[in-house]
Formats: sequence, C-alpha cells, structure tokens
Amino acid sequence: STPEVSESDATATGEEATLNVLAAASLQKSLEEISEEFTAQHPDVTIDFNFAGSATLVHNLDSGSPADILASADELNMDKAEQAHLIDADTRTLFASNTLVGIVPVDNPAQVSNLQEATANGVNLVICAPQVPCGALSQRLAEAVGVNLQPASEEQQVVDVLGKVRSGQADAGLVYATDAGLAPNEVSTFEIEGADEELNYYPIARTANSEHPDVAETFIEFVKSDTGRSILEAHGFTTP
Amino acid sequence: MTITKPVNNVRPRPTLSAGIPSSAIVVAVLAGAFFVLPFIALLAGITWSDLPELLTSRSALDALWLSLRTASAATAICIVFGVPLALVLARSNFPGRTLMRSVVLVPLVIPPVVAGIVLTEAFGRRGLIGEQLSALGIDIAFTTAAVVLAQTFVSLPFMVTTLESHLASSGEHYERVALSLGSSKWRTFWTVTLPLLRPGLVSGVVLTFARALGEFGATITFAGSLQGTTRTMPLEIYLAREADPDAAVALSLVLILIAVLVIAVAYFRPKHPHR
Amino acid sequence: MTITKPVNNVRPRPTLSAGIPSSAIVVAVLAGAFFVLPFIALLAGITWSDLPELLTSRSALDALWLSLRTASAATAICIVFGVPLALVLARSNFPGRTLMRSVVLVPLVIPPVVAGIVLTEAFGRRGLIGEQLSALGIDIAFTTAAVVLAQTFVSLPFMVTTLESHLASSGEHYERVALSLGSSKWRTFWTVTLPLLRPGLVSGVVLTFARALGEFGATITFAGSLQGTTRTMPLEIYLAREADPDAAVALSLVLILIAVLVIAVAYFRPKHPHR
Amino acid sequence: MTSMQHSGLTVDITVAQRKVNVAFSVPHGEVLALVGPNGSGKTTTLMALAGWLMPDVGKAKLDGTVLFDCPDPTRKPHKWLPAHQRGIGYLSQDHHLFPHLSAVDNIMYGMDRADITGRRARRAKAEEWLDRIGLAGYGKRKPHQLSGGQAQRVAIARVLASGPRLVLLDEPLAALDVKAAPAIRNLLTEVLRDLTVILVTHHQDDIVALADEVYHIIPQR
Amino acid sequence: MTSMQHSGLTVDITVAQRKVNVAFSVPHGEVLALVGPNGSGKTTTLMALAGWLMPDVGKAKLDGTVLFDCPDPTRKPHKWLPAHQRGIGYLSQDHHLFPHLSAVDNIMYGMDRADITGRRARRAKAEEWLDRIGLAGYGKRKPHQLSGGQAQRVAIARVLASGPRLVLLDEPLAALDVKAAPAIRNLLTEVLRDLTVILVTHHQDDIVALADEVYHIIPQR
Ligand SMILES: Nc1ncnc2c1ncn2[C@@H]1O[C@H](COP(=O)(O)OP(=O)(O)OP(=O)(O)O)[C@@H](O)[C@H]1O
Ligand SMILES: Nc1ncnc2c1ncn2[C@@H]1O[C@H](COP(=O)(O)OP(=O)(O)OP(=O)(O)O)[C@@H](O)[C@H]1O
Ligand code: MOO
Ligand SMILES: [Mg+2]
Ligand SMILES: [Mg+2]
Repeated sequence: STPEVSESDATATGEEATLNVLAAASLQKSLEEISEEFTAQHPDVTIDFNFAGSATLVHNLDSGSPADILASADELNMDKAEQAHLIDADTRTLFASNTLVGIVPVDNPAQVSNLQEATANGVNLVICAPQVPCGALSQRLAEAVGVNLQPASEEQQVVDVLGKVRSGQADAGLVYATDAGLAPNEVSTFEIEGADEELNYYPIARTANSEHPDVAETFIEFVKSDTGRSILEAHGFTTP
Repeated sequence: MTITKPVNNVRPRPTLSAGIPSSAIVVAVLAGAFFVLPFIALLAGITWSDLPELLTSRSALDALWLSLRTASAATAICIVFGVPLALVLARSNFPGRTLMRSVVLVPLVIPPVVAGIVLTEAFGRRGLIGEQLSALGIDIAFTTAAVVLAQTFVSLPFMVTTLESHLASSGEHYERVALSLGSSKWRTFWTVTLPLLRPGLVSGVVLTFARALGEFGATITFAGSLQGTTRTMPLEIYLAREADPDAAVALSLVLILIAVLVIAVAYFRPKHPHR
Repeated sequence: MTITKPVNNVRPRPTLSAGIPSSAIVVAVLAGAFFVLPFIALLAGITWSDLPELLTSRSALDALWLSLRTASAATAICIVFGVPLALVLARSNFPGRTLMRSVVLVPLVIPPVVAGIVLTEAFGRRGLIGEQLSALGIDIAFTTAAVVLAQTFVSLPFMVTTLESHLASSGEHYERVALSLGSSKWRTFWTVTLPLLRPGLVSGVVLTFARALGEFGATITFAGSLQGTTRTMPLEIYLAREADPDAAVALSLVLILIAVLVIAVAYFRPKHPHR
Repeated sequence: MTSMQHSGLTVDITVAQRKVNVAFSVPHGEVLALVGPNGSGKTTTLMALAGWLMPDVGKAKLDGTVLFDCPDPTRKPHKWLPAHQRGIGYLSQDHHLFPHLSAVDNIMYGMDRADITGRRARRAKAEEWLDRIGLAGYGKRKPHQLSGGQAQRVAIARVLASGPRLVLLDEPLAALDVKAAPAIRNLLTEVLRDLTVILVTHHQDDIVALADEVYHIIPQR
Repeated sequence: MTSMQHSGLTVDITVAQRKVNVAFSVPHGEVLALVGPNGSGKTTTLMALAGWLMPDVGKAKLDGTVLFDCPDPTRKPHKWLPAHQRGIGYLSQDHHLFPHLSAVDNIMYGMDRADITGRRARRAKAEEWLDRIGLAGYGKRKPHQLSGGQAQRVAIARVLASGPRLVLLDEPLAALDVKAAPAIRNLLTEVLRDLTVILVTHHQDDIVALADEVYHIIPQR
C-alpha cells in the first residue's frame, strides 16, 4: 500500500526536488535500494545520501549540512538532534531494529558455539566499546545472560568487530545480525540466548530545516511501507 | 704506456658516489621488505576479476575525479601559503617564532576528526569566521570548497616543515650575492631562492598531495560525504569497507596508482642536475 | 673621524639576513592566520572547568602514557629504518629505485583504515608473515607491539622522504673528503653524513612523531582498542566524541601540548650553529 | 679629484668580535689595494661595505650617499641602506656562482642594474664578456662543469657586467693561470678605469699593475 | 730512486668529455709540479688519483699497488681501489673543511690513518699542527669563523696530519698572505721531504721552492 502523493507536493506539480538524506553507514545498502524503488515511482525526485557514523551525522546536521532526513543507528544520537531542535520531533519514528549475534571465523579455531565459550580464557573476543550503541547493547545482553565479557579489544564500530573476526585476528565477536549477513562466506553465526529481548532501534525523522518537507515525509512513509520493510528485512533488519 | 685516444661516443662516467656502508644497505633492504610485504599482501588480496566493475562504477568515478581536483587544489594552496610561511619561519627572527612554528604543526598531531570539529568551529556556519562569511552569503561548509579547506588544513604542515628545513640548511649565500648584483628582494626570491629550493618543493609537494589525497576524518566531519560534491576516494573506500573490505582494498589500489604517478613525475629530474 | 675603540661587552651583531620580499610576509601572515584561527576556535570551544577531571581520568591517563610510549618507539624505529633507506634511495643507482621510492610512500596515500587491513593481511594471525610468526608462538594481534607496528608503517614515509630530499640537496663533497682522509665508509657515515643531516633529521622526527601520535585508523583496524594496551589518545578521543564532542576537543588539547613540547625540543638549536 | 668629501668613498668600521678596525677613503675613480695578513679583516671590511654584515660601530659614505651609519653597537643604526640599493659590486672570496644558472645566465644576472634592456642585447653583451675573459664557447656550462680558474673568471665578469658604482674585489686573480692572470689584470685595468675600486690581494704584481693607493691593515692583537 | 716501476707513482689518464689526457710518473719521495692553463685538467687528474672520479681509460700504480686500471670506457674497471684505501691525501681546490667540526677536530679527523692513537695524543698533535701553521689559539673555531687564508691553512694541516703515502695539493698557497705563503712553503718543504707529491700551482715561486720536476699539461683543442 504505497501512500498517495498529495496534489500540493512538488513532484506532482512536475517541480524537481532533491532530497538530502543523512543516514547511518550500516543502512547504506538497504536505503540505496529503497531509494531506487522510490525514484522509480517519483521520477522528479533525486535522492542524495550522506553516509557516516551517527555521531558524525548529528554533528554535520548541527553545523549546517543540507539535509531533509536523518536516519540514525541509535536513539541516543537522535535524542541529541531532537534536543538541539535539528529535527521535527513529530515526524520521528522507528523503522527498523537490529539484534546482536555472535560470530566466529568459518573454521572456528577456538571452537566457540555460544557466549559462555566466547568469554573463556585464551579466546580472543572482540566487542563494541560501551560508549557506542552496539557496545552498550552487548553490555546489557551480557548482564542479562549473566556472563562477564573479557574482550581483547573494544571497538568503536561494528565494522571493526566484523573485520577482526573476518580476518581471523579474533576468535569471536558480537555484532548486529545485519552485519553478520555481510560476510556469509567468512564468518559463522551463533545465536545468543535472550538477544531478541535486547533490541537496537533505528529512528528516522524529517529535519527542521527541510526544503522539501512534504517529499521528505513521503519518503519516510515509503521506508515504512511494505516495499521498504521487505528490503530492510532482506538485509537482516527486523521491522516494527 | 701509450696515450689512448679520446673516446667521444661513450656516455661519460659520472663522478663517483661516496658510497654507503654495507650495514646500512642491509638495514635498508630489511626496511624495504617491511614496506613491500604489506604491499604484496595487498595485491594478493585483490579479486582482479571484480576490479573493472568496481572501478568504473559511477560513484567510484565521481569520487576519483573529486579527489584529484581537491587534492590538486589543496596542494596548490599549500605551495602559495607554505613557501612564504616557511621563509618567514626559517629566515626571520620575530618573537614568537617557535610558537608560530608549533601552531603550524598542530593540524599534524590532532586526530583528523578533531581537525574537522575545529574547522567547523572556525569556518562553519556558526564559526568565528564562518558567521561573517555566512552574512556575506558565502557558505563553505558541505561544499567542495570545504573539502579543499580540510585537505589544505591537514597537509600544509608537511609543506611548511619540509621547506623550512631546506631553507635552514641551505643558507643565504646566493641570495646575498643576488642582492649585491642589484637584484630586488622580489626578483631574488623568484630567480634564486625558489629554483634552489627545488628538492624541498618536490618532497613537499609529494607529501602534501599524498596527505590530501588520503584525507578522511576532517573531510567527513567538516564537509560531509555527498556523492560528487564532498565524497572523496577515502570516504568512498570507507563506505565500501562496511560491506566489503576487499572492495576497499581494491579501490585503494587506484589511489596508490595515482600516488605512484605523482611521485614519478615529481621526482623526474633533468638530465644534468646541478649537483 | 676618530677610530672608535672596540666594544667587547656587547653581543656581536649577526650576519645579516638576505631578507624576505614584503609580499611574501603578507601571504605568510594570512597563512598564519589560517592556522591560528581554528586554533583559537578550538581554545574557545573548551569548557575549562571540566578539563581537570577529564584529563586526570584513569582512561585518559592510560591512553596518554600509551601514546607517548608507542609514538616514541615508532619514531625510534623510523630513524633506524629511515636513515639507511633514505641513503640508498638518494645515493645509489639500482634499477627499480623509482619503484621502491613509490612503494615507500604508499602508506602515506592509502586511507589509514586500509593500511590497517593491509597490515592485517601481512602481519595478522593469518597473514603472509603473521602465520609464520604465529607458528613460532609470536602473536602480535591486540598487543602494544601491534600499535607500534601500525604507527611505524604510516609514519616511516615522512622520515624517508624528508631525509632523502636533504641528502639529495646536500651532495657528497664532505663524504669524499672524509674518505680521502682514510676514514672508512662506516666512520664517514657516523662522523660526517649523520651530523650534516641534522636539519633533515629534526624535521623528519617532528613529522614522524606527530603522525604517529595522531594515528587512528590503522591502529584500530590492526591492533584494536583496549584501555592500557592498544587504546591510544586518538582512539580515546574518538570514543569520547561519541558521547561528547567537547570532551574530544579538550583531550586533543593534551596532544597539542605534547606536540608543541616535542617541536620546541626538536628545534632547539645550539648557540653557534654552523650556518 | 679635489673634494674627497663629496666624491668617492669614506669608510670607518669597527667589528669588535673579529678585532677589526679600519678607516680609510678612496677618491672617486681610483683603485685602493687593501692588504694585510690573513685574518686582518679585509673580507670583513668588504662585507660591511656590501651590506652583508653590520659593523658594531661604523660609517660609510659613497659619492655623497651615506651607505650606513652605526654610531652605537647597542642600538639600531641611524641609516642602513640594503645591499641591493648600494650600487656596489662585490666579488667575494668564494665566488658563489649560481649553481642553477649557466655561465652566460650568471653573467646576465646583474644587467638590470647596468641598464641593458632586452634579452637579446643582454645575451650579446654577456657573450662579449665571455670572450673578454677567454671563455668564448663556455656560455652554456653550469658552474660545476667549469674548472676553478674558469669559474673565477665568470664571477669577475658577472660583477663587472652589473655596472656597479663601487667595485669590491676579494683576491680576484688567486685561481688564475700564468697566462690568464696578466690578461685579466689588463682587462681590469681597462674596465676599472673610471670606477672606484677596493682590491684585496696578496700579490705585489697586482698592486703594481692596478692600484693607485695602498691601505695596510695592521692586525690588533 | 732507480726503479720507477716499483716505487713512486705512474699515471696515465684519459677523460674524454673534459678533453683531458695525461701520462707521467713521479719517483718515490719527489715533488712533481703539475702546471698548465685553467681548464687543462689538473684538478681532473688529481680527482682521478684520489678516487673521486673514474677516468674513461687509465691506469695508476703507487709503490707497486695498482690504484685503478680502466682499459675500456664501456666496461667496468679491472681494478678500482676505493678512495679510503688508497692512502692518498688530497687537498682539493675548495678546501671543504667539515662545517660541523672545529679547526682542531678537522685536523684530527684523518689521524686514524696516521696511526696516532689516543684522544689526548691526537689533540696534542693537532695543537702542534695549529702552531706550525701559525694559528695557535684558533683551534676551537668553526670553519665559518675563519678567514679565507686561515681556513686554507687548516685544510693543509688536515691533509698532512693524516699521514698519506701520496699527497695531492691543488693550489695550496693561493689564499695565503705575503708572510704566510713563504712560511707554509717552508713547512711543506720540511713535511713533504720523504713523501711522493703532486703540486698544482700557477706560481713560479712555488715551483722553484718545492718542485723536483715539472709536468706541463698542454690542452687539447
Ligand atoms: N663568523 C665569525 N665569527 C668570529 N670571527 C670571525 C668570523 N669570521 C671571521 N672571523 C675572524 O675575523 C678575522 C677577520 O677575518 P677576515 O675574513 O676579514 O680576514 P681577511 O683579512 O679577509 O683574511 P684572509 O686574507 O685570510 O682572507 C679573522 O681573525 C677571522 O678568524
Ligand atoms: N663536470 C664537468 N663536466 C664537464 N666538463 C667539466 C666538468 N668539470 C670540469 N670540466 C671541464 O674539464 C676541463 C678540465 O677541468 P679541470 O678542473 O681539471 O681544470 P684545471 O686544470 O684544474 O683548471 P684550473 O686551473 O682552472 O683549476 C675544463 O675545461 C672544465 O671546463
Ligand atoms: O551506523 Mo553507526 O552510528 O557507525 O553504529
Ligand atoms: Mg678574506
Ligand atoms: Mg683546478
């Protein structure tokens, strides 16, 4: 059910519009696909993406980056944007969520098959640092499960965790399910009990200074539409 | 012994090199291996069949073209700013010279992302100068100009430091001679100082251009990452890494090839160099 | 005119500088402002009251101490590797010299994160050499040694380029004279080449140390980030930035102060320099 | 010349650290031989006149123009004309030919001051100079491709071609061969006829052939 | 000396590009004056002997040791003894004192070869040399703090103090004053008595005072 485009909208009047979307790097593949579908339906709209870490995106927005939409990888950074009145709070909505999984290199040299084994002595476990969203989530999950994580390294970003397991530097790591799907031939996944209770949510919102507020909101609707959801799910996200 | 007749059709033998201690050669070979091995690892890690598609994608070409333009512009600005700055640091004796020298090197030592934050605070819309510029209708943040500014900021220290050490070690004899032949300071600068500074300029340009080409953190923070406008090669590579580290390495190969080209051109020497 | 009697209690007037064209001074002042303004913006952005707490936190102190140790070690290695490498590049004529020179500069131009990937492929647990080392029980993954390796890799090009251009522009006259006085190549290297290379070494050390101190991407990709072991100042700063950009800027101030100190020491010149 | 005050050169220089203290004058159009043992201050004197070094105390006046006036070693000089405005040609003891310029370009370098305009006129003039110093055909050589005596001669030509009002020559003939030395001496006699000149030399022949007067520096110990 | 083949120096050198072609021999213990016009190849000859430049074709033998043997300009030489193994002291036309070392340290630099061991013995010996060249008390000066003639004398002392088997002197007395020149000439007469020497000079006085034989280079045009 694609939402109807209102008559007052720029696209409908034939006026060309360019949407600037600030989006978390982990959303790159899915959002690019979604935008292809969107522009197929709205040929007058061009969508330009600015992909970066969520903290950088908020900094960019705050310092005047042209933007119509902000899609962050965590609620904390979206909160900051909201407090600074950078986004229109009424348009803020959650459109996807992510769960943590454990990963090991395909040959699994340390014979790890669950979180307990991953925390054993002599196993190089890498996780995200508690200061970043996926690290905070890992911490919560570990507490919930009742294990004491003793990482060899606390990474700044999920990609860094994935990279270390992928290259065999590390024996195990905790990443988002979406990231695990990026390297199916190089890492194997193990489920973590209780992970589906601890979710990371992706909020999206129209910016306060959007030049095409209507088109922007149309796009947000489209992301939440069936088309958008099926693309997101294909990339490993859970959708509300 | 008979006097041998002169041989004219033979390339003259060069003046002899003073030679290098053999232990230094051993260390050099080791050090060389340290560089060559990762480089081989890099080449080994590339899936060559994916390469053509990867390199000719719209976004990669946009990024490449943007990188070339911005890095060249930044290098040009670094020459224009760096030469006078190095001259003043090397050859004048104003109070606070050491402080100035340190300030010039600050961009070198702060992490690039912090450099980006600082640039925002100075040249951003709400920055010290940015605000005035904004009032005049000039908004540089998140434009290609911002990329050039970020690259210039992080790479100028290389130019200044390199040139200054060359100026300091070459002395001012020839400048004095030129002045005594009635040449003005301005003409002396163009006809004596600059030509004699050539080796320093070459290494300064190489370092500056390379640093500008590789710049990531300050660019993404101050200029953003918008295809065709601010997304340079390193930003493109960074994005590619998210999905596929091999693609990141392959894209880096392009940067490397450019760098090799620039270096080869920069180090090209005329046949008869003056010593 | 009467002959004035010699004045002995007065500091001798120095030989005169050949002077700098005034337009160059104008540009230098502009360029200086370009550096100073962001620096002022940085200072203006710091919440001074938070500073003491921020800087004396356990994690900040750990990071600082780690950064100092690793950057110093990397600089030392860069001297040991860089001097022979620069000598060979500047003063020998082996085939493939230009190629070698380019390879040495590769780490300069690839984005640091890619440098980290490449290092992993070479020295990581499954890397070309790493695998052999692993078999011998040497595992540098996630150790401080990996940090030093990453810093050395990205900063050695600065040392080599700087030294090479100095060697090329200074010629080999004095080395020849030394050899003709019966001095061996080895002794000539230590007593003539190295002392005369001093200005180049100073600027090489400054650039190398600064680059090592600011290194982020290669470190986090190759060595990881663990407090006290691999989390250097830039990594700490990036992490702090996630929560609080102001804290990141404040922590950067410490890096800057260290850099200023190093630079002041490096550029300290004895009273009577030989020209 | 009658009025030494208004025409020619008067000098009085003290460089304490080098134990140099000289005072003399040279009438316009005459050649003064400046002689004295090694280290007595000949080069120091010429450097001060050329504007390469500031004396502690001293004053110099050329044809009515004050070149410098430094009454007090602890203060800035009252007057200090920069080197390129003095109209002085200085052949230093190390000739310092520009290493990046050919012999002919070296000779052409100072012709701005000599008021020779046009690139072709300058080149023709420079080739003429090369011929006069016996190095016709060597114009394209870089300094490091010249022998010691050849380089010395190019340096002499470079100074003379720049049309100075006052010429300072620090041992111009030291490196020259038995044939070139007298030839260049003749050349100097001819060229320097109407110029004010200070000639540093250790050779009696030069003094006899070229000098109108001699100033002996007696070193202070 | 009777057997020129086994003792002393024999030289035959061609450097085509510089139009230099010389062949001569110097018996052991004698002083050969090498004279010729500027650019005739004197410095080139000394550089080849010192090992700073490789001739196109040439051979040199010192006291039975082959210094170099280059029969073919297109090939590597049969033999090429590196500079520091030749035992040759070379005073070049530009003296090239080490700028980072004091006068006394410059003089001490070559004493390794002269077999003077111990830092104190070397220093004493160097001070003695300073005294002999009339520069006692100047030992701590850096080269740029010396006058032209003073630097030249230190360079002479540096070469002689290094105890060479063969001494090559390129215009050693050019910068010296009227008193120093004869004094250094006397010094050379004394020091060079038992050494094989090639002396480049443009001055008849030097030839008369020092040379046993003269070799005239006639330039090829
Ligand atoms: N930079 C310096 N610092 C201190 N003393 C110096 C410096 N340069 C030269 N001197 C000393 O000053 C004195 C005068 O030197 P100057 O070069 O003027 O002598 P000179 O008459 O030209 O001698 P020469 O005939 O050897 O060229 C000498 O004793 C010299 O050692
Ligand atoms: N690097 C070079 N390339 C080409 N020709 C050179 C080079 N160096 C010197 N020459 C030429 O070689 C010839 C011999 O020079 P050399 O320096 O041996 O002369 P010399 O006899 O020492 O002269 P002088 O008495 O002037 O010192 C000269 O004609 C000179 O111009
Ligand atoms: O997409 Mo993020 O903000 O790098 O976790
Ligand atoms: Mg002198
Ligand atoms: Mg010569």
